Formats: sequence, C-alpha cells, structure tokens
Amino acid sequence: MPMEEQMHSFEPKIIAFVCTWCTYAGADLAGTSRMQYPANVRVLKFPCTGRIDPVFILKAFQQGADGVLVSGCHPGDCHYIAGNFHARRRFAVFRKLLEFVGVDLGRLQFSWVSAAEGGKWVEMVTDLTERVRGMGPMRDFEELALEEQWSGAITTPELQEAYDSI
Amino acid sequence: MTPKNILKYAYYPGCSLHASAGEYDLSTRELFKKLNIGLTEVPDWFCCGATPAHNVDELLSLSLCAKNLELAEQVDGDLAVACAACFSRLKTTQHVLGENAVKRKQVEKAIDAPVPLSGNVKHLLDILARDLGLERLEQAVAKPLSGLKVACYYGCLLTRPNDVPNLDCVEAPTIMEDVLKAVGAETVAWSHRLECCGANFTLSRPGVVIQLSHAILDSAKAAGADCIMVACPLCHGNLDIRQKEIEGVYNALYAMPVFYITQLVGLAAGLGADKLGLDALIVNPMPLLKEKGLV
Amino acid sequence: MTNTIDTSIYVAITEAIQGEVRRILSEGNVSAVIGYAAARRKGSAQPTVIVQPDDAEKLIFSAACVNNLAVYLTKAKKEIPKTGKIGIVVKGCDLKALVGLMGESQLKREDLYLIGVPCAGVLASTAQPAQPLTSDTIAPKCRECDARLPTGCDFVPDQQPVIPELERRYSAEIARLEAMPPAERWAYWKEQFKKCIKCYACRQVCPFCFCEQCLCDRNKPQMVETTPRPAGNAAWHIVRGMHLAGRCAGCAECERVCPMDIPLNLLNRKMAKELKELYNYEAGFEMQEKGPLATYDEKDDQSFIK
Amino acid sequence: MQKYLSQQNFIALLSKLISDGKRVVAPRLDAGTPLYGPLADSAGIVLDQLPRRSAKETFFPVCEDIMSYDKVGQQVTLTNVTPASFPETILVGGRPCDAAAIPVLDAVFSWDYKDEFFLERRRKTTIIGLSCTQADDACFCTAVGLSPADHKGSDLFLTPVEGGGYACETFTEKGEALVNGNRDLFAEPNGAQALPPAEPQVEKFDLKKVKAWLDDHFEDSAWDGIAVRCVGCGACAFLCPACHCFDIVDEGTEKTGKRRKCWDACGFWKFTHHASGHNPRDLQPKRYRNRIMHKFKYYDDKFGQTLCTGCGRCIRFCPVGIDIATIVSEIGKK
Amino acid sequence: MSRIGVFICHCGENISRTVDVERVAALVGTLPGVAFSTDYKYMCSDPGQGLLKKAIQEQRLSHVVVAACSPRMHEKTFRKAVESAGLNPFLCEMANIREHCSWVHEDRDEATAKAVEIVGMMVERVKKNRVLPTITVPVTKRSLVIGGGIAGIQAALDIADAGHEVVLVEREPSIGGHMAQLSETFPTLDCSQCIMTPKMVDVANHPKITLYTYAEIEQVEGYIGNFQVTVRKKARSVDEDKCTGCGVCMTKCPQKKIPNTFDRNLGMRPAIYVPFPQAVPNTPVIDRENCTKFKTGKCGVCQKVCGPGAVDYEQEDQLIVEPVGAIVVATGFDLYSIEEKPKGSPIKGYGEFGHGKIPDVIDGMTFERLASASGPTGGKILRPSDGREPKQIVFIQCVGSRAREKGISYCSKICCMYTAKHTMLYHHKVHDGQAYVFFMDARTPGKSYDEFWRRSIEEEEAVYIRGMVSRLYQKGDKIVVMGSDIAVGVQVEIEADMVVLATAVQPQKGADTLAQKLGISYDKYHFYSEAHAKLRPVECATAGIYLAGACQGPKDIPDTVSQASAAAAKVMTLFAKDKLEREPIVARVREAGCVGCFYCQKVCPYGAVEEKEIRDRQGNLVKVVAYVNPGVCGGCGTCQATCPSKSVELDGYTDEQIVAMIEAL
Repeated sequence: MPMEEQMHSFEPKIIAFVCTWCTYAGADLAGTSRMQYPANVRVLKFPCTGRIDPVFILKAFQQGADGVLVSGCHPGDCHYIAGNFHARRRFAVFRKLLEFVGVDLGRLQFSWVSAAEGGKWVEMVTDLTERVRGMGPMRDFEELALEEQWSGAITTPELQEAYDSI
Repeated sequence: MTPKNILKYAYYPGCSLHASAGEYDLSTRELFKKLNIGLTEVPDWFCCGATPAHNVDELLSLSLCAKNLELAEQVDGDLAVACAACFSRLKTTQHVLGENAVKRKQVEKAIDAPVPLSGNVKHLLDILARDLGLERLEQAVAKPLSGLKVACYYGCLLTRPNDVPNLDCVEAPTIMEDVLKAVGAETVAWSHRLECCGANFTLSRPGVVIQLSHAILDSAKAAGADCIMVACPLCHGNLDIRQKEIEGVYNALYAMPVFYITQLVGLAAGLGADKLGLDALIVNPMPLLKEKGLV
Repeated sequence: MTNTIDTSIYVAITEAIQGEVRRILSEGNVSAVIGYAAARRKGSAQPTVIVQPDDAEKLIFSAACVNNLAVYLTKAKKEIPKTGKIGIVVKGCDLKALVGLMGESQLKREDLYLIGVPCAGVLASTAQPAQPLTSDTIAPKCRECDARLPTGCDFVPDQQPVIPELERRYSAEIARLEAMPPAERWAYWKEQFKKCIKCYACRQVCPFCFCEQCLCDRNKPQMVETTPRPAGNAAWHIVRGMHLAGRCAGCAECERVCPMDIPLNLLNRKMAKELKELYNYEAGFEMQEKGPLATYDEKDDQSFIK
Repeated sequence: MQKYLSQQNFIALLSKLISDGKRVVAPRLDAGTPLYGPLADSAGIVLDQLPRRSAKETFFPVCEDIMSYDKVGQQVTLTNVTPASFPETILVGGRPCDAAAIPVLDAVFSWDYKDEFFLERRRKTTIIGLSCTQADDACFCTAVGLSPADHKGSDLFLTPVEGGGYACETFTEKGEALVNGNRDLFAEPNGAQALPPAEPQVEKFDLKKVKAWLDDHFEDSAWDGIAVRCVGCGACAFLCPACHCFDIVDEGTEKTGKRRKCWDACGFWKFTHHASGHNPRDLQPKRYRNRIMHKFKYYDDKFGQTLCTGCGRCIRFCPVGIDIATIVSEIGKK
Repeated sequence: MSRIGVFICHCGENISRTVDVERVAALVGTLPGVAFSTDYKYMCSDPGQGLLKKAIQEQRLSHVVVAACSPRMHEKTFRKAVESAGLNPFLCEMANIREHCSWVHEDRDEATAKAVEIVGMMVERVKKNRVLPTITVPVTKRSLVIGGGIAGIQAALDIADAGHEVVLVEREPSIGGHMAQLSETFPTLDCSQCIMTPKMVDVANHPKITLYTYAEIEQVEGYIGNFQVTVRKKARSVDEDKCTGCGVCMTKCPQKKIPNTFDRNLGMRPAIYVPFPQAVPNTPVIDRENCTKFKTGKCGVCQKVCGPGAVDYEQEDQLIVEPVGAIVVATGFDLYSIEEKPKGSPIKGYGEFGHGKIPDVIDGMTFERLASASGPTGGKILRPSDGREPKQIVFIQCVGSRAREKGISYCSKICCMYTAKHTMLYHHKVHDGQAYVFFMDARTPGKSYDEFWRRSIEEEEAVYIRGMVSRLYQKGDKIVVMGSDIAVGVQVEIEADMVVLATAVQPQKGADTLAQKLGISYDKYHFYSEAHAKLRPVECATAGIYLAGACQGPKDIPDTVSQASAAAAKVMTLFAKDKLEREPIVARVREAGCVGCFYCQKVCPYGAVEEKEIRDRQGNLVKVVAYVNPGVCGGCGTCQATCPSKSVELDGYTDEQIVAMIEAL
C-alpha cells in the first residue's frame, strides 16, 4: 500500500518508564480530569527515575517499542531527594551512546512531569506518539533480532516470511 | 613562558593617554623603562568604548574590547592597562563573555575571531604591587617620598563591580596605599577614596562633577593630605582640571596637586620632572614638591 | 609517510626495571612483581609474575609490551597468591586504570609498588611483534597518549621518551561517525557487531570489568541475549559501553584483543568525550572518590529533557 | 585423479557453483576481517591470508537454533529445526590445518550420540583444500604431525604451481563428482612445478611423551605456572579449528522463544559451572589444564586422535600471549 | 506453575463504559499462569473484596491481579484483602485500567485492547513477585537533643513530658542560647529572660532529662531507633556535684579583664565564670586559655576560697556513650560579621561599613545586650566608644542578607521585626533621640507583626528610609551614613552617633562537621536540609533525625518553638511503638555477586549502605561487600540502577519483575 496510508495505519508502540510520585500521579490526574490521548502508551511504574536502568530502555526497543518515554519528578521535587538528579546524568550519557550506535533519538523522550501536570503528560505522550508515527516503525532492533551468523542461518520459508514481513 | 624575574607586557594605553592624559602615558613608559619592565604597545589598538558605549549598545561595547583583547594576543605577556575605565571595560568583557556563552557567540561572530578569555588583563597598580612586588619596588627607590602626605583616590572603576576587576577588596582596597608606602610616602586615611568623581558627566553635566569632586577634594583636605594620587584619566581630569572652577564655586582653596600613580612612583625612582610630564598638570605641583625637597 | 619512533630508551628502562625488581624482591618489600617477559615468537612479550629476585632478569620492556597488567590485580588477582604487597610494571595508560580501580575500592595504593615506565608507545594489534615501532605500527591509543610519563609511582626510570606528533585517529573516526545519519551509523555498527563471537576477550582483559558475575552472564532475568547472535552482540557492546562510561581511561585493551577487529575503543572514547563535554570529567588522572555517574550537580545540563 | 586448474578457471568454477545455487563458503573480507563465509560472487575470495576463524563453523556454527517454543494459554507448542533444510555447500580454500580438523571432529559428533546438525552439514559439504606456501612463527602444523601440504579432510586438494594455477588431486567421490561435474574447467596436469610448501619452525612434538606426562600429572603445580597469565576469555577455543564444546541456551520470553546451541569455551568461569554453584574447574589453571588435556590426552584416549592441528590461531590471538606450542613442547621434554 | 487470579473491575460504569470488561476477563483468562479471571461491578466494595477472598481460597490462587483504578487509590485496600485471605500482600498487584485507560480513551476497541495489554503486563509482573515480610526495627525510647537554646529546650521538655528520657547536649557552659541574650521580644515586648529562665529551670529539674552542658557530640553511630552517641563532656575544672553556686570563686578571681562574650565583649568577666547570672546549671567553668593558674601554674585562688572544694584543676574531658532512638538537632544560628573575611571565602565582609573597625557601628545582638536590663549598661543605650547616649541612631537592614555579592542571597527573616523592636526600645529609653532605618522591604508576615512594625513608625517615630547605604565613615565623633532614598529618589547623608546593623543569620560554626557526624545533608550555607520542603519540614532525609529551629533556616522564636514541638511530636510518634514497622520495599544485596565497588553507597541519598566483611570459616577476609540497612533505606532503587553487576535488588521492583513487564509487550 502507499507509504502515506502505511504511515497512517501504523500504530506505534510507546513504552513509558515513569516514577510513581510525580509522573504516574500526573498521568492519574490526566485520567481524573478526563483528558484524552492516544492509546499507544504502556506505562511502567518505578519508585523513582533513579531506579530506571538504561538497559530497560534498550530492552524496550528490543522488545519492539517504537518509542520510549522516560519521565519523573522535576529537579528538586524528587521524593527520594536526589534520584532524579542521578537519573539525569545517567540518561544524558546513555542517549549519547544510543545515538552513537545509530538509534534515532527522535524515538527516545525524557521529561519532567509533576503530579500536577496532567496536561503536560498528555502533551508528552501525544507528541511522542505522533512523532514516532511520522518516523514509522522502529525496524532496527527487529531486523537485528532476526539476523543470524551465516553459519547458523537456515532459510526456511517461514523465516523468510517473517523477515519479509518487516 | 618568560621567567618570573623578567617582566614584559602588552600595553594598552587607551585613547586618553594619547590625548588629555599624555603625561600618564609618558610617565608610565619612563617608569617601566626605569624598572626594566618590558612594554610593547598593542598593534592597531583602538577605543575600548569607555563609559558611554555600554550604555548605548552592549554588543558594541563588548565587541570593541573583545577585538582589542584579541589584538593583544599577538604580543607576548599579560595585558597592561593604565586607564581605570579601559581596565574596567576589558575586565567586564572577559567576565560577561565568560559567563554568557550566547553573548560570546554573538561577539565572536561580530569580531570574527575567538575571544581570548584566559589572557590576563592587569592594571599598572597590580603590576607594581604584585608582579614586580613591593620589595623590588622599595629597592628601586632612589628618592623616598618621605614627608609627602598623599590621599590615594581609587574612584569607582578600579575595584568595582564586585568579582570583576578583582584588583583588591571592593570596598576597602589598600593597594594604592601599599605602593605609596613602599616608595616612602605617607598616606592619609580619608572617607572619599571610592566615591565617584562624576566621570564623563564632566562634558554633559559639569554641575554634577563639580559637586561630587568638591566632596572628594574637601575630604582629602580635611584628612590633611598634601596631594591626591589617581590611576584614572577621567578622575584626574575632574580633580585637576576642574579644581580651580570648584574652588570658585565653593569659594575654597585647595591647591591640591593631583598626580598619576606613575608620576609619584617615578619621582621616587629618581626620574626627572621632564620624564614625568609634571608640567602638564594644571594644579602646579612644583611648590609642594620643592617644599618637600623632592625636586 | 612513515617515520620510525625512537625506542632506544627501552633498553635502559629494561635494565632499570630489572635492578629495581631485584632490589624490592630481595629486600622483601613485595611478594611478587607483575611485569613483561620475552616470549618465544620473535620480538614478542608476555605478562609474567616474578617472585624470585634472580628471575628479575627475565623482565623486559619493549614496544611489544602492550598488555595493561592492571587486569591481574582485579579478576585474575584471586589467582595470583595474595601474599602481600605486589609490584607491578605500568605504562602511563595502565596507571590510569589503577587510579580508577583505587577510586572504586578495588585496590589500595599501599598494597602496590608501582614501577612506572616512560613510554614512547607500543605496537598496534595489527603489527607483528618483531616489527619496529613506526608512525604506522604504533598503537592508535599511543597516538593520543597524554600520559607518557607516569606520575605518582614508587619508581620511574629516569628516561625521557621522544615522541613525534601523530594525528589523532579516534577523534577523527568519532567525528566521521557522528557526521553520518543515524541509519548509516547503525549499519556501520551492525556490520561490526555481527562479527562478534562473544569470546569476551574484551571483557576479560578490561581492568574495569571486575564484576564477579557479569550482568550479561545472568539469565534471571536475561538482561541481554547471551548467544553470539547480532542482536545479543549489539546489546552486549552497548551495555558494556554504558558500564565503562566515566571509568574507562582508554587503555584500549578491549580493542587490541578483539579477534574480530571490532573498534570497541571508539565507544569508550565517545563516552569519554561526552563526559568531558557534559561534566568536564576525565578518568584516570587523579583518584576520584566519586565518578561522574555516581554524583550530580543540581545545575547539570537538562536541555534534552522536556 | 589429478588435474590442473588455472587461476582463471578456478574463479570460473566458483562462479558456476554459485550460479548453480550452491552455497560456496570461502575466505573473504567481512567488515575488514578475513573470515570464511558464503561468497556472493567469486571475486570476493581472499586466499592470501589465513581466515581469522577456522572452517569448523561451516559444520558447527557459532550459534544455531535447534528448537522453538510458543505458549498460548496453557497450550505449549514445540517446533524442531530439521537438518534437512541445510543447503548444499562447497567449502573452498580450506587450509590444511582447518580441513584436517573436520575428520577429527567427525569422531566426537558421530560417537554415542549422532549429532545430525553436524553430520547433515558434513554430508552436504564438499571441501576444497588449499596447500600453504607461507607460515609465520605461530604456525606449527608440522609439530602435530600434519603439514602445509597435507590433504587430510579435503575432498579435492589444490596446490599452487609455478606460473599460476593449481595442481589438484581428488581424494573422495565428492571430490571426483565435483571435477566430473565441471570437466571443461579442469585440464590435464601440465607438470608445472608445485610452489614450495611453507616451513613452520616449531620442532615436532613427541606426542607420545606429552600424553604420557599428561596421563599421570592431572594434579601438578606446573598448571598454575602455565595458566597464571590466562584471563579466562574464549578467544583460543573460538578460533580453534578443533575445539567443539558447545552450550545450549533457551532465549526468549514467557510466551515464545528459541533453544539455541552455541560455542562454549573451557576458559570461561561459567564452563561446567553447576546449578549447585559448585564448579569442578573453579580456577583458571584447572580450566586451562582442561584445554591441554582435552587436546592431547582425553581425545586421544577416546578416539586415538589429537585435537590440535597447529594452525596457531590461539597463539596469535591470545590477549596475554599464551603459547600452546611452547607449553606442549616443554611438556614433551619433561 | 503459578495460579494467578485476575479481577476486572467495572468501577460502576467508569471502566466498563469504554472498556469491554467481560472481553478483557475472557482474554486474560487464556494467559499462561492465569487460573481464574472474572469481572465485577465494584471490586473495592465489600462484596467485591469478598469475591476476591473467596476466589483465593476456593481457587487456591498463588497471585492476584486487580484491574481497576490507580494503585495510588486502592492498592492498600486490595493488599489488605489479599492478606486477610492468607496470601502475602505483596503477591497482589493492581492494573490501572481506569485513570490510564478507560478515562483517557474514547474508542472502545482501542481501550479494550490496551486494557488487555495492561493486565497482561501485570500478570507477567506478579509471577515474579516475592513474598515480602514487613520489616521491623527495634526502637530505643530515649532521645538526644543537640543544642540548649529555646528550640532544644522546648523539644526536650515536650519529649520528656511525654515520659521519654532525653539527653540534652549544650556546647556552652549554660543552656539558654541566643534567646537568653535578648532584651525584649517582638511582637509583645515581654522580657526574654522572664519567659526563658523558667523553662531553663524546668529542664534542670526534669527527672527525665539528662543535661550535659559544656559538652559536644564526638561521634554518632547506628541508625533510626538504634543510635549510639558519644558525648564529649569538656573539663569544667569545677565539680558540678560539689559546687553550690555561691559564686565566691568568681568574685575572688584576680583575673577579671576577660571580654564577656555573652555581652558581646561589652563587659568583662573573670577567668572562672558563669556566662550570665541566671545560668543553668549555675556552676562556674574555668576558662583555661585565660586562667593564670593554667597559664603560669601560680594563683589557685578559686580553689582556696571554694568551701566545698569543688574546684578541680586536674579534671579531664569525659567521653560518655548514650544509646538513643531519635535525635533532634537544634544547634541554632550565629550572626554574620562585617569584618574582613579571609581571601577566597565565599562570604565577604563590608569594607564600606568599615570592616567592623568603627567602634560605634554595632550589630543587632550587641544592641540587645545594651538594651537588656541585665546587660553591661544595665539597660541604658550608650556608645561603646565614649559611653555617651546616641541622639541620632541609624539602623541598617539586610546587612549580609539578600546580598548575593556578599555571598548570601537569602532573607534572614527576623531582622525587619527586631529592628522595628529596636527602634521602639531606643525611643523608650532615649526620648529625645531619633532613629532612622534604611530598609529594602519590610517583611512582616506573622500574627500581629505588621501592626507591630507600623507602631514603630506611627507611634515610636522611627523614620524608615527605603534604600541602601553605600558607605559609612567616621567623621570626628560622628558616623556619616551615606545612602539613597529610592522612594524620593535622592541621596541622603545622616551624621549619626551610633549605627546598628541587622546582620544576616547564619548557621552555627561547625554546623557542617556536626552534619557529617550525623550523616545528614546541608545546603551551601550549611543550614541543615529537611527531607521535603513542604511535606517533611522537620525530618531529615536520614531516618530518625529531626530538625528544630534556626539550624534549618532563619526563624523567629514562635516558629522555632512550634518546629521544636513538631520535632518532639515526630519523636513521640516513633516511640509510640516498640518496634518500627516499615514497608518492605527496600534494597537487598546479593553478596555472591557484590564486588564491593560501593557505587551503591556513593549514590544512596539515605546513607543506608554500609560495608560488610565476608570471612571464611578460618576467619580470613574473603571480600568486603555492601550491606543495605533496611531501617534506613528509603527504597528509591538508585543503587540497583547504578550497580554494574546488579548485585543489589530493590524488593518489589526487581529486574525480573520489570523485564517480565517489558517482555509482556
């Protein structure tokens, strides 16, 4: 089908890693205030952004996420004093690494969303979803996952099919 | 890297020293020659923008100084500055551009060159008191200024604003006194060391200058000073050139010679009146100097 | 054009090392010394552990002494009899690793006797051990070396290495990659990572990979695929890059030993570059109680956070 | 049967095989590194350097799926990989040290358990060996009783001759079939002088004495000295043409995943690490001992063969310069 | 194989309106490991919970997922229910299909699909949940209070009155702190001494309070409920038990020329002294720096004249170890000095005000002593230089405060009010005098504060000039104050007889070293940091340590006293139970994997990570690993994300649980 439609029919998978005190609460607020946003996002709750290991972001992409949102408390608001400060450095560096190996950072968004910012949560999710929709599916890791060492590769019809399907 | 004991500097005279303050320029060059301190005038330097520029256009004033700083890089050694205003502007530029990357980019675009923020900008006072050092200054004294009571006048620009010139304590500096004591003079404790003289209002609103400079002369007199020492052409202009006028307005009599630091130190170093341009002073210093047996 | 690099000082250095090691062993200041000894292949050298003063003469230093011996003080340490203070021969680059390890409570300065080597450079992995050191055969890391004279050691032979100016290949290569569009970079690394066979030589020679149980060996949960397939390989090298960020001081052993020629040090240098730019941090120069990722500043850059 | 194959026809042969839909595995550059791999076109072949990894992966891949599982509700479905789907393969340019290892491996893979994954590939693969004309000081095939001109393991063996081209000799039906299938490309021997084979410098091991020593020195302080340098990576085993330890891992999620067979190395701390947490080879010397024992004793005990062909890869690429040639010849002198 | 029960809530129509709950229940029922799934109108209702419990027992469920509202709403509810049905509460998870799904999406199919995935994720997660027992920590029901100012005194009395033992430690020879130095207090102008001294006496006589004056904290070990505090009791050279406080020693001491610091050096005191007449305890202390006996070995008068023979020159410092369960820090404040500061110090002096070298330029606390009836002048306002009564007095506000260029950017909070008070006291004592105040803003929030301030202007005739003072200088016996009146836009010059500077409030000297001993954090000015600026203003991030008074930030007396009582209340809450219970969401170290790089320790905001030695049977040290103290751990998990080998795990948020969720996608 034409690229245009393809883009449109594509529903990106967005994974959000959020801290329970600010952003999760912010998302709850968005709910209680009945704001509307795309249904593409799946939320994983952490006590604190400080708990979010960069490997999770990698894992999310490997598991087929088209976009990843990481969000926590604004600087100074951390329920655990400094978790978000540590996270900030960790991610500042990690995103550079991902970028360097060729991941398009358009698919990875970081934000501070407080418990009072239901609106901002909606904005973050909507923006990322639409941006990623525009970028199309995250094929890099999916393709990589199907790659084999030549010696181990067996080109069975099913496999070929799976490969062509992406 | 030049060894510690050989001092050499790039020299930024500034406009005044090439005009109204010729004697400051002269005495500076002569004194430094005497003290074996190398001075190489910055090639093709131009106005720092002085006090007006930054009130009109910040980018302009910053760019002017930035360009001068860049020119100074061609000459080996730190940048020696005589005029307090130039000193203040150059320092301010380094400070502002060091803090604000955005402005720095604009300026670098304007002058089409990187701004040397690391280069050391030093006022003559700093060079005499610290680089040369009070001890070596004392050794250089040929004719101690003993018995001469001097009111050291800093004005507004030498130490202010906080954290920019870092020449000495902002509100209670002693560097001038230190230098003068080293050359045998006596310094008086007085209140108006750091008050404003009116600076460039001297042209636009002389009234302000008359009033402010009067207060300064007055308190110097009250403190028993024979003369005033300055390190800024503007201050000098207001206190020296306008002194007669002030005396007229307030019908007082000061007859208070106003020296440049290099003139007094030069005197102590044994330089003759001609090499110090003492004749260029409006308030004739000769009677005083004769009285003290210094000429 | 090729110009040879003067390694004549290595003779004097070798003698100095032998003398010092003989002394400290016979005086009993140390129980063992880790150094380099000549090996069978022409011009080659290999790590060795000496406990007898008489064996000191086996020690050498040459352009083939590429290994970062610091690794023997971490993982392999458990197998070197820990009978007391240990002497170790270190190049400036190796020393950086030791400094880092001290900061991470893996080593104590007082347990070590550091024999520093003024170094004019060592051979690249692509060169044969017998080849002379030239601007072509010198290891890439030596081209950007900023620690040719180790400091803070207990003993450093009094020699001055003369070094020609060599262009910095890593910086250039990083710039080249950064200039690519993401897809192209991805393709580049994919080709490289596909070759990986997970022999873990990179991990095993790395002084900072001192974990007893590597995260990537674990399967509950399986953070990264352990099999040597492109997916697992990429994940492994990304995770390792992250774990070394702010710690790797660029001994480039991982890259040297990789039998598949994967330019691993590029990842580490890139991380180092970023940390320098973000937090003005450089690993290995002085002992830091906290690395850049173990601390923070409230004013840290967050321009990437909405 | 003996033939002559010109350089030009050699390339032509490869092209033909490729166009016949055969998988032609030969040394070529993979992102700058010489490795065996399927040729996309005959021009890609690189014969002047020894491939970094041995030819064993043609039969014993770095990693291969052997089974997959899928869970739906309480229902679990298992799907086995069928060796039948492996492609017909011609392995070209196998060095004597690589080719010679294959028959050695036959022994272990067709012993009590028949490993169809290995054997099926073996059946479907024809090996064209190539004699060596250069050796470096890491090469030691002669020390283990082979030679740079040894055709062991080859179905068809090529020897470069003066004035270009190769003298070829077939040793199996596979080899003959290959020649017969392409008669037009093979000429009769032209009597050209074969280029002198390489001459590795390592003196011949006394394998009997080596084994004799190993037989009664399982426990010996010498092992500590030998392995003190070893940092426990798998480079030696993975580059080795004869090492064949493998690990079986399940990878995937709760819902779906694969069971995979991939190379393992006795250098790793996880090697023979029991679920209990106990490891009989808990220290590096014990692990390295296993490497030597397996190559020069156990395999001999079981199959009467030596598990080393002297390719020298483990010497060239050991991060810490462990030199098996030195170690073994020293053992031989004890 | 786990037997998971999934319960989908309609929440009336809140969920079922947009999510096809029956369908969700049906689909989820087919997930591996799910043994039972159902939907119900109101899961949180009694019948709903009943249904849950019944299912757990009848279906022998091993884990539970309740798909309903936000866990922040009802997680506790359902975990309790699960517990009452005999399952560990932490084997129950909630899937948020209301706030995160039904309420934010309109398309029924989309919402239903999303709900299925959300529940699916939680199903995978809950499989990895472990049984977590609640953590309990024993509590020593004794409390330490550091600092004997009004804050410390108030906290100590409150805690002691609640029946718990208190150890009160004061650095000075007497308790009372700064409040004892004050003359009268705003906004009521009652005499500080009169309201302070009774409380001091209460402390001294309270059976539950152990008082250590002239003592400092040497070392603090342990954690909430279980601290071991070492107190250094400095040698007083006077035996407290023998001394009757008759004071003969002081009157007879030949060395009487020592500046009296309590009186801001306005008066003199002997070498053996009590800081002020109402001191508690009323036991003198020998100032060894200045005592002739200690300097030259001669003298010894005090010992001779002391009837009970209490004077003891050989007395030495004592170290006393006190086990306590909670600590209240009330170390109070100190005043900024305008004197020249050492080069490079972030705080700078005031050269324009004469660097403290002009004798009649004093600070507010000195003025308090002048105004105090028990002060060096008996309450008369007299110039330190010549003892004359100042007829023109200038008060300058914000000296050091709100002055970024001087190194302090905060507002000292109390100066506006006490300066207003000073103008009143001055006017009461010098009727023909005139007070001027230079101020930036008058900050008078607080009960009847503004009225008080206005009174100083409207009734007590203080002249307030809005503007800064640029310079002071001595001119004859006058002090010329040059300032600006920005309201009128003119420069003003006042020839004053005396100038009083409202200098900034700073933390006590050594506040940082004490903080390091206690393991609590402090800001760049060394004020102690509270755990949360709004919600936990009296607690430190370090569990079991509480803050009272100006050590946390500038405060006036009412605020200080209320915070002290609040801190006391926190201590009592802690002491209300014999064992401290806390949610078991804490980090645990896998010692097998830990290599002791202590990254966890470096990033832990709570200082919960300790070093632990692992030894073999022979007692040889195998390695040093990290140990997380469950009593102190705050449960943020930063340690786990930082640990290179993932050898520390946060219960309830383990890698297994999280990876399971990611893989469920």
